[in-house]
Amino acid sequence: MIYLDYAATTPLDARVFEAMLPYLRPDGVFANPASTHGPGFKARAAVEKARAQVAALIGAEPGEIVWTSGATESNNLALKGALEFRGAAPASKTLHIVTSRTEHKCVLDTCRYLEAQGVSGRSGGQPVRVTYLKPSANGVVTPEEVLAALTPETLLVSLMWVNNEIGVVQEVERLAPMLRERGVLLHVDAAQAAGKLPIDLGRTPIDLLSLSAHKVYGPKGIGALFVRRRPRARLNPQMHGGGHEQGMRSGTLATHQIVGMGAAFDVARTDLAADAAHIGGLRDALWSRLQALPRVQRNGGGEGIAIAPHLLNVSFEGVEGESLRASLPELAVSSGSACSSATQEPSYVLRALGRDDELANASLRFSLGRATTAADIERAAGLVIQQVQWLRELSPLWAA
Amino acid sequence: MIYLDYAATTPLDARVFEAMLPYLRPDGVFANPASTHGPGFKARAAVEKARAQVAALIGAEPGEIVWTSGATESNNLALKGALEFRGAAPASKTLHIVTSRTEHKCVLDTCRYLEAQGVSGRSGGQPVRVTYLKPSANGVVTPEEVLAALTPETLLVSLMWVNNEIGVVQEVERLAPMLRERGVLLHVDAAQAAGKLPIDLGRTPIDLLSLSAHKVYGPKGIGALFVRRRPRARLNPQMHGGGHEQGMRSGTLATHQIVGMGAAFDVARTDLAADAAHIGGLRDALWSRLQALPRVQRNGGGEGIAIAPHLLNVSFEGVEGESLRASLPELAVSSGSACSSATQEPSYVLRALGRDDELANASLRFSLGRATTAADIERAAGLVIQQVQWLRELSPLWAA
Amino acid sequence: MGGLNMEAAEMEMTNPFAYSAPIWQRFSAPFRAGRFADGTAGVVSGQAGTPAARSVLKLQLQFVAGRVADGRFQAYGCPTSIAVGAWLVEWAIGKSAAELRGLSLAELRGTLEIADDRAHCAVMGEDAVLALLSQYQESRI
Amino acid sequence: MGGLNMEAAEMEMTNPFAYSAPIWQRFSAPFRAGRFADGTAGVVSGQAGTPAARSVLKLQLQFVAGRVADGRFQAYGCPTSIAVGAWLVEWAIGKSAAELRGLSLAELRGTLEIADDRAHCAVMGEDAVLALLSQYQESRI
Ligand SMILES: Cc1ncc(COP(=O)(O)O)c(C=O)c1O
Ligand SMILES: Cc1ncc(COP(=O)(O)O)c(C=O)c1O
Repeated sequence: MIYLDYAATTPLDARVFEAMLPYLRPDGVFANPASTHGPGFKARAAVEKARAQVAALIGAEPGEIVWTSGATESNNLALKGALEFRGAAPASKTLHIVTSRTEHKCVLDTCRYLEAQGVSGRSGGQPVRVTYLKPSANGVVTPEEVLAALTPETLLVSLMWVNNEIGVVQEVERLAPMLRERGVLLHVDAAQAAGKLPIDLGRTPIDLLSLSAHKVYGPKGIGALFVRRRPRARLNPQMHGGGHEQGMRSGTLATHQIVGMGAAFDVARTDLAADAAHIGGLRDALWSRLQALPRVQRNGGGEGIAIAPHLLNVSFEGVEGESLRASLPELAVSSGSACSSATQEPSYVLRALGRDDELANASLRFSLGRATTAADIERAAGLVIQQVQWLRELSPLWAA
Repeated sequence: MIYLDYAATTPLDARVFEAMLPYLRPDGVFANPASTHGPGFKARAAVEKARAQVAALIGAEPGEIVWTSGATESNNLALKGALEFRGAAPASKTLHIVTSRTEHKCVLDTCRYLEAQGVSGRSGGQPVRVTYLKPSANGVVTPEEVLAALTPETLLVSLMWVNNEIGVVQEVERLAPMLRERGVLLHVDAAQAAGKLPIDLGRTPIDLLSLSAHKVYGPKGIGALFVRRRPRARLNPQMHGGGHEQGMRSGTLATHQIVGMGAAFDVARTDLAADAAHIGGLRDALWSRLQALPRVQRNGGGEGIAIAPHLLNVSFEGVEGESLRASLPELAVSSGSACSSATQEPSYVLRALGRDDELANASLRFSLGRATTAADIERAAGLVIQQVQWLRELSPLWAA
Repeated sequence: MGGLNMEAAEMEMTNPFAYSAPIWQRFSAPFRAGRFADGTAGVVSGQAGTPAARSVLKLQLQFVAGRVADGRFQAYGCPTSIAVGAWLVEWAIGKSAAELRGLSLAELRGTLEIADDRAHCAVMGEDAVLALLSQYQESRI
Repeated sequence: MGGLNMEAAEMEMTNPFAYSAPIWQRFSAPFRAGRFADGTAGVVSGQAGTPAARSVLKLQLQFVAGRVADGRFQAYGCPTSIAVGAWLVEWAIGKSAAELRGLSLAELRGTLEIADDRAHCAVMGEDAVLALLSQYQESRI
């Protein structure tokens, strides 16, 4: 089995696994980090160390990191929390969000929910309106397009840094100061960017930024939301309870998970450049090899468009998607995101880029990782080429 | 260090740790359970096995288990989800909840949030009213008291099975059919009940029931909500995204965490009776020993009132709480719940039972677990007796 | 997987998608895929399905003395539709046109264990056979 | 922890609550806790604080020839207030009443490293000394 689905999730890095063990072992540091006794303080110290490690990768302060159960929760918290906080203010006009059609489902679904429900508040509900920007065929939504969509009611822009299906890098670093100037909040889903690209929130005035550990060789089920302190981004909590995490997110802190995320982000910081070189190099090699096939199209990117090093999305003309995937059982790849692959619908991201249903369906997302080898790539490319050729030959419609 | 804070959190059971390892190891089963490829299906199978294990402990069907990040999230989802679902119906009257003053903070905070914000919906917001029943001095809220609080607007009753500070067992088994008859939903926070008492949802018509793994020797950061299928309890999701968990809770499933919860609940099912006998026996021994001290009071319970086997809450007259705790650094115990111990405020649960601030503050919650030994109890009792005597001697107010 | 000469056991192992065994087997190693050389004597074709529906099946049967002596199929579509093509050719060999007319959708679905949500693949197979038979009628081989 | 004769290192280890070292040390092993036997010659007392505020401190100093020869304290309250009692007795020994009057809150807080949120414990200590001095005045030992 060749695993090329690192964008869906990664294995634990061995260093992360080792870091977690002392907090998982039956005889380890297991106390509740909120407990005020020796073992509790010890757990708390581990949580705070991890907070600093996560902050360090993105140029933030530890106090700006709020633990969540993953980027899905971070995105939900950022959007709902910011709108609800603002909704509590007297002004009762519509709240407006600008986002793009190629965001992750958890952003889009949250937006749709907000559109449908509005935001509740003491003074009754407040309606929410959302603009879903259509990217160009290359996958990019330019800062200028975002600015053009702003209205006086726009409270927040949500734009992902790196798209999880095609890897396109949005120009959030250029966008951020423009929005800051205009007093509009910027939320960035960086689940696929962290550990792949340098991120420095000390220089880039993003207000809210979502992170997930399991995309960065950390454990599944833990994530974080960066909430800027200066100027302070204000949120209403979405999980109520004991008032953990400065009141922004209640629930017992999962020490081993948090320690794992910290270790993963620490490793990512150390290895960032080496990882990018290694993974990006193999990704480019894979794309070169696949071009031995006629009529293959790379999805996203193009002249002057940055693509994250771990992603390659290719459409294969003349083959049907389900058979393509079924013909590659030794290859763990994905069509679209893991979330939507169960539904077998063609990727909404590729369709937003203008691909027709058929071609969107006949696409594979290859995502590479730390453990990927040149031999993996060679073998994967060989299999794909062989199977695409075979399926094309089998097709009564194919004319080479 | 003697750990007597199992109600705050437990270590992993060795069997749980072993069960988790294959899903954590860098070379283990790490794929995204939502991915439609071989490794993904393998992860998915582990998730479904765990779902059946959790269901088995509480007499539910696997399809009635929704994974969450813990009981805090389960409680939030149950309350907000049920109200929001009902709020979407045309009737625009007030929604009424009945709960008790001694619920966990995450239930109380969620209720306060709902009171403040109401429930949003297409047709504007709907107000929410909450009745907080005061328990008797023994900690009990009787089914009759709950019934007396119902109004035609009551949508839901939320009552915890076992209180996390005093261990009092509420008569939810008697209450459930009464509410079913009246068409009122029953949500039960069973975070401290699962694995401690037999639970059979096949016989007890509870609609929604919250669970947490880390109170039952499973990992922190994973929990579940039981959502009854027949008759179907309907919820609006509170975490939007890829539509995992039948659309009720989005977010990548954390396989290792889920496997850990499954294993923990499986062990709890096997060991339930033995655990209760062992732990309850030691708890009773501790209480006997502590009564060597004059003027100590047990909090909660009394004639005919069941107390979960793992909990003992005692107030020590004549000593100041902070010094009492500081004088026992070898003892990991808690005053009140872990969540509120940081604030150093006297327990709201003990105050709801009628204890004054001073006595509430001079209380210790001893919670015992699988690894607790008779020697631990002997030593803990000795230390507590010694230090209480010492602090009383030191006090200019104490007259023995 | 025409190009991968896998053993049955290995094939099973590599069917993670829960296709039925008869579908997976024919999809993985379809016999008689392809088409006859142009001008091969006695060959009649039939095609069904549309590219828009992402399913097209083309059958070719070679009649010798009124009976199917050999056959080929081509398919564009999901594994089930490919398996339908492979099975139909296999099934057709040795039969007369009249016997081909007796194709039972129930048998086709039963043999390949085609689930309800893929019933259209079986129907496409039947359509292809019917199209072939009407060409056979015309060509009066 | 009167009853636990712990070594300093072990004491440190068991101070998980981040009390300052001088507070923790005096709380863990307070010298001169208790009170003089009734009728002991030359003993003057001073008390401050209230049970409602969960802090009461009682000092007893034994004056011999105008100077403090020995002392005792009792406290009901947090570790900081207990440490304040222990420190005051220690500090008082050898001093005259006039010198006791020179008690500096800043020195008390500085020596024990009392944080702002516990400043009231230091104030209670000062109040207890003042109460004692006024009793001393009255008793004119
Ligand atoms: C861009 C992006 N955002 C959000 C998520 C959701 O993250 P999580 O799985 O941690 O909930 C993912 C991955 O699933 C992602 O790729
Ligand atoms: C009764 C009760 N409910 C809810 C919770 C919260 O559970 P979790 O820590 O899994 O969020 C706890 C423990 O913290 C609890 O004891």
